[in-house]
Amino acid sequence: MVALFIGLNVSRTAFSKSVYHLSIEYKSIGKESAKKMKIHEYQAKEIFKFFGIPIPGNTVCATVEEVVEAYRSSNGLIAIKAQVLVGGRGKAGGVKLAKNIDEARDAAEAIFGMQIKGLTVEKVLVYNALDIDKEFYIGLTNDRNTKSVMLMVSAEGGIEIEQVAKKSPEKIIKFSIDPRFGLMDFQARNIALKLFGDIKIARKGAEILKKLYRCYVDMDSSLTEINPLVLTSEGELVALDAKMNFDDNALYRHPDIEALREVTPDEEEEIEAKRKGLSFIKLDGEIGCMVNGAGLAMATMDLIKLYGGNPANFLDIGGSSNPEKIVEAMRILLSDDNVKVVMINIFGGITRCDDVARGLLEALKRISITVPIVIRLTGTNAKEGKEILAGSDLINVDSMGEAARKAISLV
Amino acid sequence: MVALFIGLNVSRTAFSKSVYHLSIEYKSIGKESAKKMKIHEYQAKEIFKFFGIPIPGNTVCATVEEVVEAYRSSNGLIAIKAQVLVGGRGKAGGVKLAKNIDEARDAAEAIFGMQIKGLTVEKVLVYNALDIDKEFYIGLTNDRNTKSVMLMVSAEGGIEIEQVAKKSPEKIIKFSIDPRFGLMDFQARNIALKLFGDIKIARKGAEILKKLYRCYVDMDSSLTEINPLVLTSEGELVALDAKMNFDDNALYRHPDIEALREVTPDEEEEIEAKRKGLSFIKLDGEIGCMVNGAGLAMATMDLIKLYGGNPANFLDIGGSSNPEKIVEAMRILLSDDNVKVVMINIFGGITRCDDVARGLLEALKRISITVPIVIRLTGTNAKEGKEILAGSDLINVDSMGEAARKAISLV
Amino acid sequence: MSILIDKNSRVIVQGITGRDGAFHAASMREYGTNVVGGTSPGKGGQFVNGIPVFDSVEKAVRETGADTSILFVPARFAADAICEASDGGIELVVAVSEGVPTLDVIKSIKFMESGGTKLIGPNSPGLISPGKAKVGILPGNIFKEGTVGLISRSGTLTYEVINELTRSGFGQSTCIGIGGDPVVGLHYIELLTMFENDPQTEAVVLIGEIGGDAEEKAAEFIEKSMTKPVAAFIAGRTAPPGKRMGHAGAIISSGSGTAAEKIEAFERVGVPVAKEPEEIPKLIGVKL
Amino acid sequence: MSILIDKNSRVIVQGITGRDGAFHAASMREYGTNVVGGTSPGKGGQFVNGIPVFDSVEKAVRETGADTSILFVPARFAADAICEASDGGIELVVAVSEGVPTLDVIKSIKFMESGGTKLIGPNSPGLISPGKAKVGILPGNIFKEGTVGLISRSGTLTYEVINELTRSGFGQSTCIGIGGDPVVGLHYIELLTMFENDPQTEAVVLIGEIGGDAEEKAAEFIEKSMTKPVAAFIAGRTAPPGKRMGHAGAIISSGSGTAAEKIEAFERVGVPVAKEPEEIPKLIGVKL
Repeated sequence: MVALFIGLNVSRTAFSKSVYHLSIEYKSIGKESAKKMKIHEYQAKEIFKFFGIPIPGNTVCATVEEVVEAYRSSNGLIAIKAQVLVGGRGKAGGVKLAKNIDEARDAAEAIFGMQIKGLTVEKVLVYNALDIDKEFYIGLTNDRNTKSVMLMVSAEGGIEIEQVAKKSPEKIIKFSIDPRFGLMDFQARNIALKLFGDIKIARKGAEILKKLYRCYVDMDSSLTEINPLVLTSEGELVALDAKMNFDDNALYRHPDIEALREVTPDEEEEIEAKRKGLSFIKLDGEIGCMVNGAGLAMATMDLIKLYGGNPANFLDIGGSSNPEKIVEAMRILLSDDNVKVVMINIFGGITRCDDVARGLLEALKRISITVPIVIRLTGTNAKEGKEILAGSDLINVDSMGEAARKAISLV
Repeated sequence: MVALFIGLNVSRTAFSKSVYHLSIEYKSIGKESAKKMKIHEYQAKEIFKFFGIPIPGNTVCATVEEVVEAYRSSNGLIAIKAQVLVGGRGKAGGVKLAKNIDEARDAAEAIFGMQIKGLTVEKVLVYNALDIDKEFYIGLTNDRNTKSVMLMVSAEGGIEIEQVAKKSPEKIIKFSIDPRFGLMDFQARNIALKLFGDIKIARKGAEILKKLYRCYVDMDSSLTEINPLVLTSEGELVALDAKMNFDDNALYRHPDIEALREVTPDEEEEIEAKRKGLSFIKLDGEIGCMVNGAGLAMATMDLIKLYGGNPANFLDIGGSSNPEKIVEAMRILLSDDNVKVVMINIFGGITRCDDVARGLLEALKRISITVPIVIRLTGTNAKEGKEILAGSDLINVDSMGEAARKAISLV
Repeated sequence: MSILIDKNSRVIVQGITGRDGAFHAASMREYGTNVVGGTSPGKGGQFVNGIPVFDSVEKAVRETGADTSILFVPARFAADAICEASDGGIELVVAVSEGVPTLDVIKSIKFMESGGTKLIGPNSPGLISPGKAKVGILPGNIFKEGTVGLISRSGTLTYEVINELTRSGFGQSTCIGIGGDPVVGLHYIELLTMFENDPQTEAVVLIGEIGGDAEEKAAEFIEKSMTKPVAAFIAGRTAPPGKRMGHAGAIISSGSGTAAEKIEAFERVGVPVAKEPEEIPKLIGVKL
Repeated sequence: MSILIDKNSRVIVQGITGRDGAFHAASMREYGTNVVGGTSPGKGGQFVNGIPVFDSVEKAVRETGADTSILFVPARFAADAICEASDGGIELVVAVSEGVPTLDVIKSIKFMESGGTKLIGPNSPGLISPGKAKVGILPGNIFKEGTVGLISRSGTLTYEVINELTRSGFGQSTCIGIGGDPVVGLHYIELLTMFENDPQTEAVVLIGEIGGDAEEKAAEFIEKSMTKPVAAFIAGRTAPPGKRMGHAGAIISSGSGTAAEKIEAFERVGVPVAKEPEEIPKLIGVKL
């Protein structure tokens, strides 16, 4: 009896011959994006499949032989896509078609081991190419302005979607979903009718929209995209690509997603820092920064640049004032050989300046520090903090502007 | 990976020794209750278990030997409960305790084959008796007045709950749940705190309330009750009894629940009638009634009684006017030997009087009818209907009052 | 005047391309209702009996200025159609569909709340303001314009009562079948309030049934808030006791839902209760 | 005057028995805030630093007449606590909790809508009307009562700016940290509107950050609806490009979220943007 209570169906997958697609890069900025865990396309497709969203075959291969094997059970034309946690796979040559075994082998050999933005390709996704009539874009993300989940669809899907968004925004339908009701049948149908025109395809499309929203919400995604969703010559809609990011704050509800986390070498330091309650991003300047609060840390970097310097990193020690954290922060900061001077900018609030000072003394004891340290302490217990540091070599200044100027002069 | 997406846990079950409980009868009336499919206690508990609501063991036995076997793997004191689709099992002797094998065998022999309100006991539910500190009532049902799902809880659970509702309504907490948000954590916690007092038990209770609401909604229940929910001496909350009715209109979403349907002999005729689009309830009078519309059918019965007659049935032919349906209705009606006269009361609207007349002529041809038939036709196409029946033996009258009086005079 | 609908109501039929939708669209228009359009996804641009069809309620409202809709869609799509109507800007939705899951109805009513849309039904024969407009499946010919308002949980029983009223010379302002389902939109109290405020209405007839305690609640309301005379009829005085429905039903209601209790509640507040439909015209408390 | 909170605000602390809740309850009371109670399920009847504890917000509101609450509950319980506050009749909820799942925030904001409750945060340091009341974790001693309103997406950066304002002699009417999460309650536009209508406020300082297009939207609003002078500061002018975030983020925003675009948007509507915090007092457009 129990089986019936699991209300989700796994849908059929559609196979057929044809063209694949490339996906372009989009660079975002700021601290929020760093909080969004990403997974591979093949993993996102696995989730799509569970939620009943049609995907092409989802054969993941880790060796050339596996790709050849996958070709053998194909219908004669396959797409091979590198699985790495960055975009621009197409541009980098990480996506190839193969119409016979030799091509499959050549393509696989070319892709495996390829470096895409510093990441080595270790897995590829292989599926029968589809015969595509048209490409659509579907995306879901949280929207600050409407305080809701925003659904975006366009009949101009594929690689140019952002150009479409900029040049012909009217070609993108945006729809704010009320979380109390989800994406209702009539809403999905009306959006799909506008998108697909034909009612038969619109009904299939509406199902995909509803399932994608359910998938987005149930998985606490922060971004879910199908680009492109393709209409095949047989009149089927298939998610040719799949992208899912997740809300880090909600990963405690999704241990299996958390388990998929892969740390790129670049991220390792950041992750390590995060584990210690620090927010760290490595940059390429010479002035190591230690600041409490992300906004103040950004403003500090801006100030260094404004005065002609170059920050070596972004390092936010957060709101607590555990001296041990300060020691760790100094250790991470100084592990970068480019750092010629350290600038510490603390505005005490929750963070107490005396705690920071104690942590610094401890760090000076434990780590051999050869670069000059400029420090500005103000706010809660600043006086006590300065007294603690009175006997040290640290260069005490009063404002962040002064600190930046001093640090730059010492590079 | 897929396993993780099935967000429901099956909870642990609590075993221990003690007392069981009896549950009293409540008679309801009217046509709505007839539309609510019922399932056995053990089936409801199976569903509870799936939703993580703690139940005592749920061993279903169909033979005396199975009961003895269940006793052997018990902790020494078991409850044996007859599983029939009517209430009053306790009163009828269908619930017994056994503290050794002989008692278990005797109890099982007594209960199997027992008749409870015309139903033969074919299955019993066996579980370890619990050591009970306190009994609570929890119920969920759809509420006409607030147009919402109503949660009702009381610290005065057990057999006397309806007395409590009548005499001390303040001892029952009623809470209308907004379907857009469900039963929220703080709501469940605050209700549970009022109900259980102690915060530790309240936290467990809040979980049960939330799971029960989820169960109610996901299963399209029309009534879900735990009476009693017991607090054991170990401080655990356990659903000692379980009752679930379902919204017939939503059963298409729950084929596995539909598959559990058991038809009692009394209901067979009703179900057969329903299959033919008729609503039929057998009564014990002599005047067979055929009416279109449930309200008018009830009013017709009332009128017969008012004038001193006794209706043999409630028969609503509904809104369509398929002549074949009329033939079936006559067949069902006349299958009751008590029927001495038939009274037909039709107010044409959607139902067309000429269709009814054609159906009647057809019935007169196909069925041998020996009792007099009084007919009142008015509304849509009444004139045509009367013309069609002009040559027949049917007794034509103009108002429902006249029809009732005439029918009574012919009994 | 009249309540809820009149000559100015602009009505669309959701599911107009279906058999029932097409038939009743024509029938309502024949009665004089201003049927301005209908909906059927994917069939926008077509015409049904000369009535334009739109893909969505939103489009239909935009093109026709509709303010009222009636649904002829299968039960499992009815709740969604109600929400679409509300979202599209419809002010009054009439749901004829029978067999809509109760939890769907509850959700759609909550959805409508924010938009201020009113719902009649589901499982309702609709409503009629005689001589002005009919939005439903009621047989128009038995009604007559006049001063009696009528609210009923029943279908054909309503026709029986209307027939008696019309025969006795009592015309009607508006007659509403609220629908027989466990949970429906507008109920006795909301409609009694409207009749109390409607200049055309001089008296109200309330037709109840056994089950629930809505009639008792209506009686309380009448005592507190109605100045116009009300007469009642309760079907099911002699209905056999039904199936066991658990404790919850008993706890939630003030009574047990019997006709006797309902009749007593009405009589206690001075609302006469007819023993048979014929008796109603004598009890309505206004002169012809 | 001031906005949102003042001497009359009656504040409860949700999660008052926790370490942070107890500490900041005392600290707010020390500042002069009228902290009337706190909540902690199962601990009703206890006292924390002399402040009475209640089992639920409902009880706390009933007993103390509270109209404002501040949450110090773990992130995963924060959204529920926000809803409880709204349901209990609280008018302004301040959520300090960091790490609340975004979809929980969205749901709780929708829940609050019907009740008309306002939310600050989550992930907000709270707000302060200097000299009147503090509902948050901001260091009270750097503030000074005056005529400048301040809205910020940041925490310590706000303190830096406040420090510059206070040092230059510009006191503040109300300072609000709206919280740095992807979705938060009251945002620039709602708060700008309140400052525009607040007699005490003569000028507004807006502290933004890179990402999203809230600053651009605020600039549009200022052009259309603000008569009082506004000055801005944007953190992250030199922040490195972040990680790929898909097309959706780009499509949803009018721009790419860079500081340059935001600065341009402000300057286009006549809002001066400071290059460093020190510069802000010179730009705020009112005399001391």
